[in-house]
Amino acid sequence: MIVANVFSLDTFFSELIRTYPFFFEAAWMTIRITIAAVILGTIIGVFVALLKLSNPVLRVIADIYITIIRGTPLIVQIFVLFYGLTGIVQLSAFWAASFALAVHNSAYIAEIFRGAIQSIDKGQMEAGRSLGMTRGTTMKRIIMPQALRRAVPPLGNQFIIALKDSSLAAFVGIGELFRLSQGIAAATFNTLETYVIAAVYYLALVMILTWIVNMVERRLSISDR
Amino acid sequence: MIVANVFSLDTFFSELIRTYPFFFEAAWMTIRITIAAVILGTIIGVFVALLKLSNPVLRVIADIYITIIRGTPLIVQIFVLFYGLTGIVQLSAFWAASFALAVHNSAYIAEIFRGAIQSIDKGQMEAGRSLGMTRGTTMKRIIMPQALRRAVPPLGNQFIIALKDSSLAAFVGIGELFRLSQGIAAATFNTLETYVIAAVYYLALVMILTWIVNMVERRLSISDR
Amino acid sequence: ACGEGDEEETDTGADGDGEETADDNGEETDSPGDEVDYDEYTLEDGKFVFALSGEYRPFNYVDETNNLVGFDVDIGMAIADELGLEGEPYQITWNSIILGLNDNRYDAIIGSMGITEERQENVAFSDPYYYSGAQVFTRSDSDIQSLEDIDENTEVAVAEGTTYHTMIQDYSEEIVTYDSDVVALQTLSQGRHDAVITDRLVGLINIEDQGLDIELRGDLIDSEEMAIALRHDEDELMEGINQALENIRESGLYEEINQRYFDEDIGEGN
Amino acid sequence: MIRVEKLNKSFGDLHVLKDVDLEVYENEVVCLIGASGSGKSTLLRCLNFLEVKNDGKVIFDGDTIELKTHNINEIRQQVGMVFQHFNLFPHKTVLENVMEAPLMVKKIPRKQAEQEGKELLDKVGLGDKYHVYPSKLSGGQKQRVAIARALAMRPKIMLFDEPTSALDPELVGEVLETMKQLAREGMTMIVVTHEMGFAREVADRTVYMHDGRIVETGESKEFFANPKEKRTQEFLSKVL
Amino acid sequence: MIRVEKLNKSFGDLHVLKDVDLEVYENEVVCLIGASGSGKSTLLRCLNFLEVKNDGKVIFDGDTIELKTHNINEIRQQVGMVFQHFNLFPHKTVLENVMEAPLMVKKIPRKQAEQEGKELLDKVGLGDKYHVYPSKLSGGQKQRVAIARALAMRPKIMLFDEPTSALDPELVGEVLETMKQLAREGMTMIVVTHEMGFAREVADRTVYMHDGRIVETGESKEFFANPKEKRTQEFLSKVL
Ligand SMILES: Nc1ncnc2c1ncn2[C@@H]1O[C@H](COP(=O)(O)OP(=O)(O)OP(=O)(O)O)[C@@H](O)[C@H]1O
Ligand SMILES: Nc1ncnc2c1ncn2[C@@H]1O[C@H](COP(=O)(O)OP(=O)(O)OP(=O)(O)O)[C@@H](O)[C@H]1O
Ligand SMILES: [Mg+2]
Ligand SMILES: [Mg+2]
Repeated sequence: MIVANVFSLDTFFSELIRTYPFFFEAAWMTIRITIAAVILGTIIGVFVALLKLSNPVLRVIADIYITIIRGTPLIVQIFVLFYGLTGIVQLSAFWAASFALAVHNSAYIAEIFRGAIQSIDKGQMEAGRSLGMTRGTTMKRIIMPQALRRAVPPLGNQFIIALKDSSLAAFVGIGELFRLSQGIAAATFNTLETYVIAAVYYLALVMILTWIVNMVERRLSISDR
Repeated sequence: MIVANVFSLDTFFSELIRTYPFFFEAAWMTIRITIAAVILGTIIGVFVALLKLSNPVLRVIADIYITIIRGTPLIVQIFVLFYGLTGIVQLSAFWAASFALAVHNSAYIAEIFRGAIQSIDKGQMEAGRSLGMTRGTTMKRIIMPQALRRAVPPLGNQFIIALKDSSLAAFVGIGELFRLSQGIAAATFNTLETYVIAAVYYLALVMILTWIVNMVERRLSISDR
Repeated sequence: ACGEGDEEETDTGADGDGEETADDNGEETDSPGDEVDYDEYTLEDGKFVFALSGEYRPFNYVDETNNLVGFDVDIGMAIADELGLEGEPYQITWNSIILGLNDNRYDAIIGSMGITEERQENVAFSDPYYYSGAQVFTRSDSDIQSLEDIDENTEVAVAEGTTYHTMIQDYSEEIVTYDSDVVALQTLSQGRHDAVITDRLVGLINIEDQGLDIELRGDLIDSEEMAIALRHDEDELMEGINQALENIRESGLYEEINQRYFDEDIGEGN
Repeated sequence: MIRVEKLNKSFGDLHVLKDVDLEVYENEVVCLIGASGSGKSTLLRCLNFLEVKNDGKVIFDGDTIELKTHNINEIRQQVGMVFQHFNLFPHKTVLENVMEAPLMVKKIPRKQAEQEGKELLDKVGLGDKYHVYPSKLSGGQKQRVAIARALAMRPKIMLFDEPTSALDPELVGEVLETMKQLAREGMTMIVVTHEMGFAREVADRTVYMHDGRIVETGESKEFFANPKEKRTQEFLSKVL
Repeated sequence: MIRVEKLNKSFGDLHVLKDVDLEVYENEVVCLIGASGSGKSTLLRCLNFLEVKNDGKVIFDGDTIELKTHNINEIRQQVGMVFQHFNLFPHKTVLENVMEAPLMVKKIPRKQAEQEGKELLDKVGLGDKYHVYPSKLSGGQKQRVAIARALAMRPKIMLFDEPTSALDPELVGEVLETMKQLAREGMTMIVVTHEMGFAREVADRTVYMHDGRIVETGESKEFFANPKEKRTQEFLSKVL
């Protein structure tokens, strides 16, 4: 018998029902790794953005960092960090993968924040300084809160990208959605159907996240002045 | 001897020199698969963009296509298409992978073209129609040539993304840069150094492509009126 | 010895692993020559974590309920039992499996790893726990009858980083690599590639289980000794594992596991 | 030549043209004036089917034109249109702009299209700009290219929608001059304009629109000298 | 109170302030007038160290201020600044805008800052807007908040850079009124303005700048009645 790779709707639905406990668990892992990557990535990203806006030497360092990260594939970064980090610090697979994803996202997030900060009217800094506030205080109290709001839409978009990118954590052994579907595909030989099921889960997660991002944006614009 | 995962500059350079014939060959594969994906993806993308700008039914179809592609990870798409296509048509691994990458890019390229077409002043279509040209002729002769120019910068950016994404073709057996580095890392146990070498090659390719894109943009803006 | 025993008990008690481990320890202290607390030699308290690719059916794979199962898994669990530890399989891509071991991500590799000289530089091998060999597989309509028919233009698919991958490089220049032998077999059956080199048993079982349209061709290419890999200088653990292997062979457990998966006896080399 | 009867046009709830009746005879020049939003552009665009009327008739050479029964592209070839913002094709040279429609629509041989195009450009005074791109031209030059481009299809009637209002004041003259020349050659023209001088001097008739209706039509000299309607008087008193 | 001596400032090749000497005494109101680009804003910003002078001295209460030896943030607390475009903090309510600097810089207890903030807002006539966000205010209200915000630091001198030129004409009055009140209370003020009426009426002295130099300084009534310099006369003839 030849492995028929023509899609079977019957198999798709029966597998969808049979596998949902595993997929739910894996989806939870996908969510966790995405959240970890996004939070860590935002922290690093803000830091890199501030470097970019500070003195010329640090700016060059930040530029090199961003160029390297944006100039190499995520999967290579994951492997470099996953195996490279180990020589320095012992991380669990989850944290190693999250950290790799975070580093990747940080370069993009840094550019988002830099853009948002630079989009704030120069008059805001001048107003702060003219009141006797230091550069740091003005940054923290006046510029950043406004920049943050402005960064929400592109950040939301980046988070959606991060969610999809978390699928590559499969290759360093994280049991997230894609990893699970690989296993189930191999076990049941329902290759096509299983990967389509994985796609459905991703699509659902992306849509939920999109919805959340839109809601946050709307909230901000309502409470906005 | 224990595999030490702390980066060794010595190893890095000796491996860089030793492995360059393999990496050059793999880089050539990366380039080929990127070019194939980009050309195919542009063709599909233009087609989808035109669907989006045509009647409401086709528009909904195009929207669904774009939503699905943008809502699922590339690696899942590659696996679905790699295993799904086989049931329908027999493609070599190279073409199967290229096609999967092309489909992925097509959704993004479609949005680029749609944006570019819609950015062309409505007066252009009216001028064409008022001269007795059909909608199709005006599209082909007047709107598209202008839209194409406008699409060049975002398209260039998308091509750079496609180049990096081609690394995922490794997982369906294409011997491109990342696959090669995996093999060398496993064989020599110089994991970190090997993946860093791969990153260097990718960075070089991305920079060359960036340079080409910038040059094309400049050319266009010079010949532009 | 008594003092050690006491320590053991308090140790495991503190682990919160429960009485089972304590009981096991108790049993083992009964068995002759086994007074070592292997917990000291593993990374995680009370656990023996062993790595496999999970993509090497029937030796190790994920079943449809998302559990890691297979011959290697059963062997690994049996050995863990003998060591008085809780066995836990760990899935990782094959071509990263040795790195992961040396990165201290797990205690051992029990994943059908054949003993080779290159690998011995990076890991230490136990006594072999089964014997097998490589074989050529092709679609039933293929002209390739044996390894001799493979030339530089034959497209051969293998799993990345396997001994088959290394070996076939002397024959063909058109090598396609996957993360998994099983995927290589599947894609061969789908009409991609001209041949696959993989383990004879892996090929045969998958042809049968999946109804793949492919056949075994020619003779066994070589014979491989499959062994458990540890980091170098883990002599105590190595000793324990070899002892455990011997124990399960003697107790008949090995044979029982063998029969769960194979009709033939894979435990003895020729 | 061209006639509209009881023409009505709405955009959604907005009733823009209300029972408009207008007839333009061969060789006649008619100017359409009126406040912003009164529907002048819309009327012009309906004549060219760039807007689709809701109701009423558009009669061209005695033929009632309907989207269903007529090939609109053929009608449009006989109706030249000149836009306020020129709408030149920026990726084509001046000559290519003029040749485009004859080549693509009339399928005229390239040689002939090129010769005719050059003649037209010479006529509008741009004989030295054949191979220049539109971005290099002044507004007045652009509009003259647009006129040449429309003429290249040998239309029976030319529609102008505020052809000079996007121009710097010093450039208005050259475009009006080109239009006067056209009028002298006997071209049938409908011109929406705010240039009252041009209307008075060149137009045979002037039509005043207000709020989607034609309020007053008259022989131009008479129209400006003695507007009959109160609203026309008010409008003229503001703009003159 | 504040004095500048031989102040020079360039942006790259552009020499914007040329040997400017100016002294402003306690309780004095000085208006700075002059054409666009004459350097009025730059002079004001140098007084507040928002621009760093190239050369010359800024003397504050007898103290020559240098970036190296003085804490600029402390100086700035004594110099209030009101900008043309208000520069309110859009993410903070009106009251929060006013409280921000006292809380963050002077570390005043929140209760006290709030009370003082409310008093200041009452004073500029915005007692009913404490918890409103700036985007909900008119331009005049915004500028009065900006004045209250600057006053909250209890500055010794207030600098105004065209405080009314971004306002709709009907809103100018309320801001000028607030400023007049400040002047009456004895606040030392330097005001860049195009409101000649305000200068004549409220300012003790008026200073005319042209091309980076102070051309004429005089007691305001006298200055407007009998400008001495030719360039001042020309300027005044244009703007009055
Ligand atoms: N495509 C459209 N969709 C909706 N409303 C439109 C459209 N085109 C025009 N209108 C409206 O129709 C009315 C008449 O517009 P039209 O452009 O015909 O006026 P006009 O007399 O040409 O004015 P102007 O002198 O400003 O060009 C206006 O209220 C306008 O807003
Ligand atoms: N940051 C800057 N960089 C470069 N040039 C500047 C800068 N700020 C001001 N200038 C230039 O300095 C000159 C004086 O500017 P300034 O703003 O002081 O004039 P002004 O008298 O306030 O004019 P206005 O009435 O238009 O506000 C102008 O030519 C201006 O272009
Ligand atoms: Mg109009
Ligand atoms: Mg100024």
